[in-house]
Amino acid sequence: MTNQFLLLVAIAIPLIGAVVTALSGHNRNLRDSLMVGGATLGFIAVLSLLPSVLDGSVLAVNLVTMMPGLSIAFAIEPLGMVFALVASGLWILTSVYAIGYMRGAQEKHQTRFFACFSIAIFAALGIAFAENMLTLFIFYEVLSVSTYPLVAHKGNEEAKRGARIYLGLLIGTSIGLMLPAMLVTWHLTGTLDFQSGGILQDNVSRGVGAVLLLLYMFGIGKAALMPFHRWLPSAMVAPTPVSALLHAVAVVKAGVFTVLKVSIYLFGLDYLESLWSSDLIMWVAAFTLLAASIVALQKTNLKARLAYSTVSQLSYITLGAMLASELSIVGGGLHIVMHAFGKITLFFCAGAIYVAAHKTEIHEMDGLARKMPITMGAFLLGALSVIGAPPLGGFWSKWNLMLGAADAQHSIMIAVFLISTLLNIAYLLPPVIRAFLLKPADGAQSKPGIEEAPLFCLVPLTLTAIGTFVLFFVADPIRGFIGTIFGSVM
Amino acid sequence: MNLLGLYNYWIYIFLLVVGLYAVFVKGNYVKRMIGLGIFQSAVFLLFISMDKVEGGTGPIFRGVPTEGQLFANPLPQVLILTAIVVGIAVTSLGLAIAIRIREEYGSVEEADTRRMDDQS
Amino acid sequence: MMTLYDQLPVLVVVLPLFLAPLVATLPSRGKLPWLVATITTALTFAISISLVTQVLETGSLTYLLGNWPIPFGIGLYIGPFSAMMALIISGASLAGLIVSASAMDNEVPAEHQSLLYSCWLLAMSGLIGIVITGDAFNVFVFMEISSLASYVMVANGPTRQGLTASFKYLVTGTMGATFYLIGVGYLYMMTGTLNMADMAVRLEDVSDTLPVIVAGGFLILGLAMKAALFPMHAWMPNAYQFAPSAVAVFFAACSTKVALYVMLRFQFQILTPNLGNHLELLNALIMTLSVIGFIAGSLIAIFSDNLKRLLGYSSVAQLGYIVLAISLGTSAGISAAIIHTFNHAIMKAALFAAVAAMVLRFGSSKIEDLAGVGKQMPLTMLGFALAGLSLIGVPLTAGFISKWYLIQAVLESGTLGILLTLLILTSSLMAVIYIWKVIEIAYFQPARQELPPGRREAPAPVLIVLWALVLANFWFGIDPELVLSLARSEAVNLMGVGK
Amino acid sequence: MMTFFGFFTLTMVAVVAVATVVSSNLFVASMWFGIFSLLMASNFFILDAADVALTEAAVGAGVSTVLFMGALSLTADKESIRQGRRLLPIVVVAVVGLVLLIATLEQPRLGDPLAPVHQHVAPWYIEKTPEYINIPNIVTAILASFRGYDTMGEVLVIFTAGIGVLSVLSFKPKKRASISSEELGQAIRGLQHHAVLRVVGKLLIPVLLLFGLLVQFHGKYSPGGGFSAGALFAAAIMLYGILEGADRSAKAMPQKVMINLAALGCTIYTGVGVACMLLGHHFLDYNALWTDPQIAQYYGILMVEFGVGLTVTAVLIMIFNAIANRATY
Repeated sequence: MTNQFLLLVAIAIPLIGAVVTALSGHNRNLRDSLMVGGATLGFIAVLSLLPSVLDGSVLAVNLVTMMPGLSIAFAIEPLGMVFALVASGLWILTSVYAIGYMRGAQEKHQTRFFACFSIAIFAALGIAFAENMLTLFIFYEVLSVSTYPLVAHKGNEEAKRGARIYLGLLIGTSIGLMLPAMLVTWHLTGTLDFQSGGILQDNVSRGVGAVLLLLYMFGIGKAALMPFHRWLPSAMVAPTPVSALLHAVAVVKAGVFTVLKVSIYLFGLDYLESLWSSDLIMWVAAFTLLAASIVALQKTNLKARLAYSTVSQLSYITLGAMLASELSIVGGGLHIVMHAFGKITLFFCAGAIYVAAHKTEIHEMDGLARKMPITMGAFLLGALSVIGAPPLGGFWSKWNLMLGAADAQHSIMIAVFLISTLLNIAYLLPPVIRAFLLKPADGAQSKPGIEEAPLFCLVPLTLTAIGTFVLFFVADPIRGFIGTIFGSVM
Repeated sequence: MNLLGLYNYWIYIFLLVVGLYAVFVKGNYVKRMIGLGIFQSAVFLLFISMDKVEGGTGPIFRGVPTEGQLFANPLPQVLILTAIVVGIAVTSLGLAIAIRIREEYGSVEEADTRRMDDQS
Repeated sequence: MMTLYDQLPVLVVVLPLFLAPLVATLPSRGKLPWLVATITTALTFAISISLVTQVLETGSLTYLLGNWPIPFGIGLYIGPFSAMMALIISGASLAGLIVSASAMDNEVPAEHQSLLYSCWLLAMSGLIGIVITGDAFNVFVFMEISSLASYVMVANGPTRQGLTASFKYLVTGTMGATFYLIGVGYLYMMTGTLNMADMAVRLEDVSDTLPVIVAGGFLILGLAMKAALFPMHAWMPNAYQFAPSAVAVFFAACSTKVALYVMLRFQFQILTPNLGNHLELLNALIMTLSVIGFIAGSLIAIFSDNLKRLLGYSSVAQLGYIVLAISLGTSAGISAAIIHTFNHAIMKAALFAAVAAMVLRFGSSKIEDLAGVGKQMPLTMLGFALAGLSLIGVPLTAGFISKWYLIQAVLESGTLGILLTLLILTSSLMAVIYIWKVIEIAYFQPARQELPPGRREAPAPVLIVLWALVLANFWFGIDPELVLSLARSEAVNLMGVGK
Repeated sequence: MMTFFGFFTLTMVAVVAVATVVSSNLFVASMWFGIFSLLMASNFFILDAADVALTEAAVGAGVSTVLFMGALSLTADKESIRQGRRLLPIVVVAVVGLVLLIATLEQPRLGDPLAPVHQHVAPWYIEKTPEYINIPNIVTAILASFRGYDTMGEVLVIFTAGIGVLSVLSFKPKKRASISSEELGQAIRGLQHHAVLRVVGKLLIPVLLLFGLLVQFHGKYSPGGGFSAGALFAAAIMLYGILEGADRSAKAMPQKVMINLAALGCTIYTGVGVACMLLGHHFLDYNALWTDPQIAQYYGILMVEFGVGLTVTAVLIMIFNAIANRATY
């Protein structure tokens, strides 16, 4: 079968998976095994596309053309490939984990949950392979809507309120800011295709371009640039696998991925650099980055703290994009991968803690490592990776971002990165320290012995933790692969 | 004569204004229909005033038409014949509805019916 | 010797007009009146399809009634937009009739149905008559046929509010028609003709005189009343809410748009060339009204607790878009207006068909009564949701094409364009909110009342109509060529410049 | 002299209109409204519009007054004093009036032979009618032939109104319309207890009918035609109903029959048009009906006018019966 067809199949598999899940809802074992099978199949499909990209051949499919310059089309380029691999790969682990979690916590509406889950992945792949802004936009919205039921899963008022904020902010920013930007873009250039070197610089004045940049960057609510970050914490009402999906795999990564795509393929680095607003956004990102970290420090609820940590980590990538140097872009691309693994590990652990020990607050975790050594160990790895300590994957992305900052003569941003690293340490390590070094506060009910989360949960988080470690060594090829965007293999 | 030649139009405007006023202000459904009637009659006057020709007769041939014989313009008359029938049609339908409203609500005052609708 | 093919332009209105009185005389019991009405409408629909193809192939059609030369006799004129409107009207009527097959019996007593269906045919032929005629006064006559028939149908609604709604409709409608007549009167006074094309020519001698300006004002005002343009909209949500559900399907799709069609004809064919610098004034006025219209409409829709009412106000908003496009006075504006006229017809018809089904099952269109409908009537609610997406303007739906062209047309007018674009998107966001409000209640809330297992999903005919319309929404969202070409050629007709 | 009389009646019209609107007793108001229509009619006559005058007199002064009376006997004869907001309407209305007033200044004066209306289309009618149709009454010629399509629409409007009133009023009322007993008896018994009135009235009926017939079939030579004739017939029947009691008139001509007659009238009109089509001509092109165009036009007009008369009569009677008999439920 041709690669074009394969590409469509790869995107379609999760959708089919959703339908199958919905149909096989009556028998949950069948359903769950089918889902994991589908996830694996999807990953294989995406993986099988890799070779054709590696040998540099362009792979594009045009589904429908509504108007000249407006079409639903897919194409593979390195960045998208990386994102797709991360998404579909982690999908497997997340679904395995989700099964364990949902059963462990006896959640209701599991079928709806898993179906929407698959749709979300479908949307993520659509974003990854989108050949033009319109296609990306469509899947972006699909992603927003399909994750609403996941966030609102608990169904109580709090969940609903959180979900409304979530959806409201995402849809609002995308329709209120991103869509107008697209309309103007099309009005001025007659196309929305992603072209290397960008489409704007020739026929859009710098003034208009600067405004467009603002519209795009704040319009991509999923990148959680302040002041549009509120949706992320309020989405914390969701079950943990969802948080894992939202904060590590699908949603937020889709956001920053879009940021990168827009910066590279709509604006083009040179044009981007020449806009006054790119500096502005850079500072906003820097601010978000630090402010979010400081907020995270005050949060005592583990998931909330992780949420704000995510907000800050996303700004790394936005900042990298705005630095508009090849190195920083590559660093951003890498950070998508590294942060994905690190953060998903952390959330898996948080979930495991909740399922096994029903603990959500950090101060409750004293001595927890005695009960759940594996989980806490994985947590440590994940934390270190997010902090960016070698020998873990997180190191490389930060390293490249700093190089990029130097390369773009924004040395002050290096300082920003360093400060935030310190802050990362300050808010990510305490839980681990408490868990390992302090002794349980409530000696009474703590009987000795291991009380880990069910295997379904334990295995994925172990794997991702190991992943963070492995990535440290395989970072270079990925880096090179992303580098091919700019023709030069660094 | 010059301005007096506009007297018909002024009266038509006056009738129009009176009719509209009744339709807007009156709360009684039947009274509104009357206002509507006046309003429409005003328009009849507008059209018919157009058809008059100084020294002309009604648009009916009596005997053989002589040269230069002046006739009133027949077209507006045709239009207004039509419009009159529209008028009676609307009036009768409106009255019928008003009667039913009285039966269902026990009143033909808009204030009352609106209050009852808001309650339900 | 004329063939049937040559007679089609007049048959499209004469056929239903000829059969309507017969329907009134049929025995009320049984489905006979419905059957005759439906078959007639189906034929009319077929004729309008062939008219569309004719227009696309050979350009505009004309037909002399009584074979008298225009402007002395009455001539029919069928341009691209007219043909499309005829298609919309007959199609909407057909959809409504199919829905009414199962939805009418529990809303209108059997002994009235023959009269009702007779009125239905009269309304349809009246509306078609308006869009295919080339004579200004003839428009008034057919306007009255359709309006009277509509008042009757609304008055026959299931609740007593139908009567008050109908009366309100009657007063506003009559005032609108009379204002229109006054406008025509002044144009006639200054030109001595009633044929629109002829008027356009002869107005050049007297262009920009006071009576002509007044005429323009009154025409627009009267038609705005008929079209429920804000703030003359009050009658419309009531009429839609309290009319029989099936009738609402028919009206929502086409009735007010016909007035907009006439407005567009006059605006561009007659007024634009002959108002001189007063045109900007007029356009500015219309534009302001339309903008207030779609913002206010969407806003009220968000807060209305009844689904039919919500959709009614959303129609106020959507018509605002069309009027905005008209007020731009550019050929891009014309295209946008025409495109949205068509697309809004199919989306609203779909939505009201879904609502008709829900009312049929739940006996209420209050939104909170419809909680959990998503589980009990999955197909219906899914159709509603998809049509709702089209209403919002999500890509791949017809609504997206409309919005896209509208905004592109708006953007042509510089800085003002940016502002308008933002306003349009704001109101789209409001649309997201009010559609979402319904979806959330329908899917994520426990059912208020459990339907008996046998009567859960909507009856087959309704579902067929609903889904046909929903698919149409996607079809014309993915391949809008037909609509676009009609719109373009109409724009060429009216402005002389293609886009 | 004539113009002076015109001014006088016009002024009267204005005064009466005000009286109609201000009088809060609705019976009085509808009486005023009848007078208003009558004055209007005489105005039309002065303005050389005999056909319109006739129709306005029969429809406006006659039929609609009766209908208003009937409606009032079923609703309420007084309007409540409390009324809606006045300020906004007054402003709107004033603006409308002002605009129109200014516009008059650039309008052609009354009777100005050079006004555009008298230039373009009208002369053609006056010139061509003898040639094409050859009937003296140009109005009828235009009404029934040149613009016959409008008139067809007109017939259907009145038909719609008829079935509309029927469908609205043939609902069994939930509760008895609350009107006083003697009003009720009035509606049923009519004026049977007024012997004199009955005799005089009875004498009027045949006169009306005859006049109606004249207007119907002589309408091509003198003012008249289907509309006014139908109105006259209907007026006669209404008179009968008022004198003898609505129930009798309803018995005499049951609604079902009336519907069929009304429908028949429409069908005759449209049927003529369709016939022309079947004969391979344009819709409503009467020349199809006969070899000699003038004769063809003559008969075509005769037929459609008959259709008009039939429908108008039937519908008006239908409406009258529907409203009058409402009380007897």
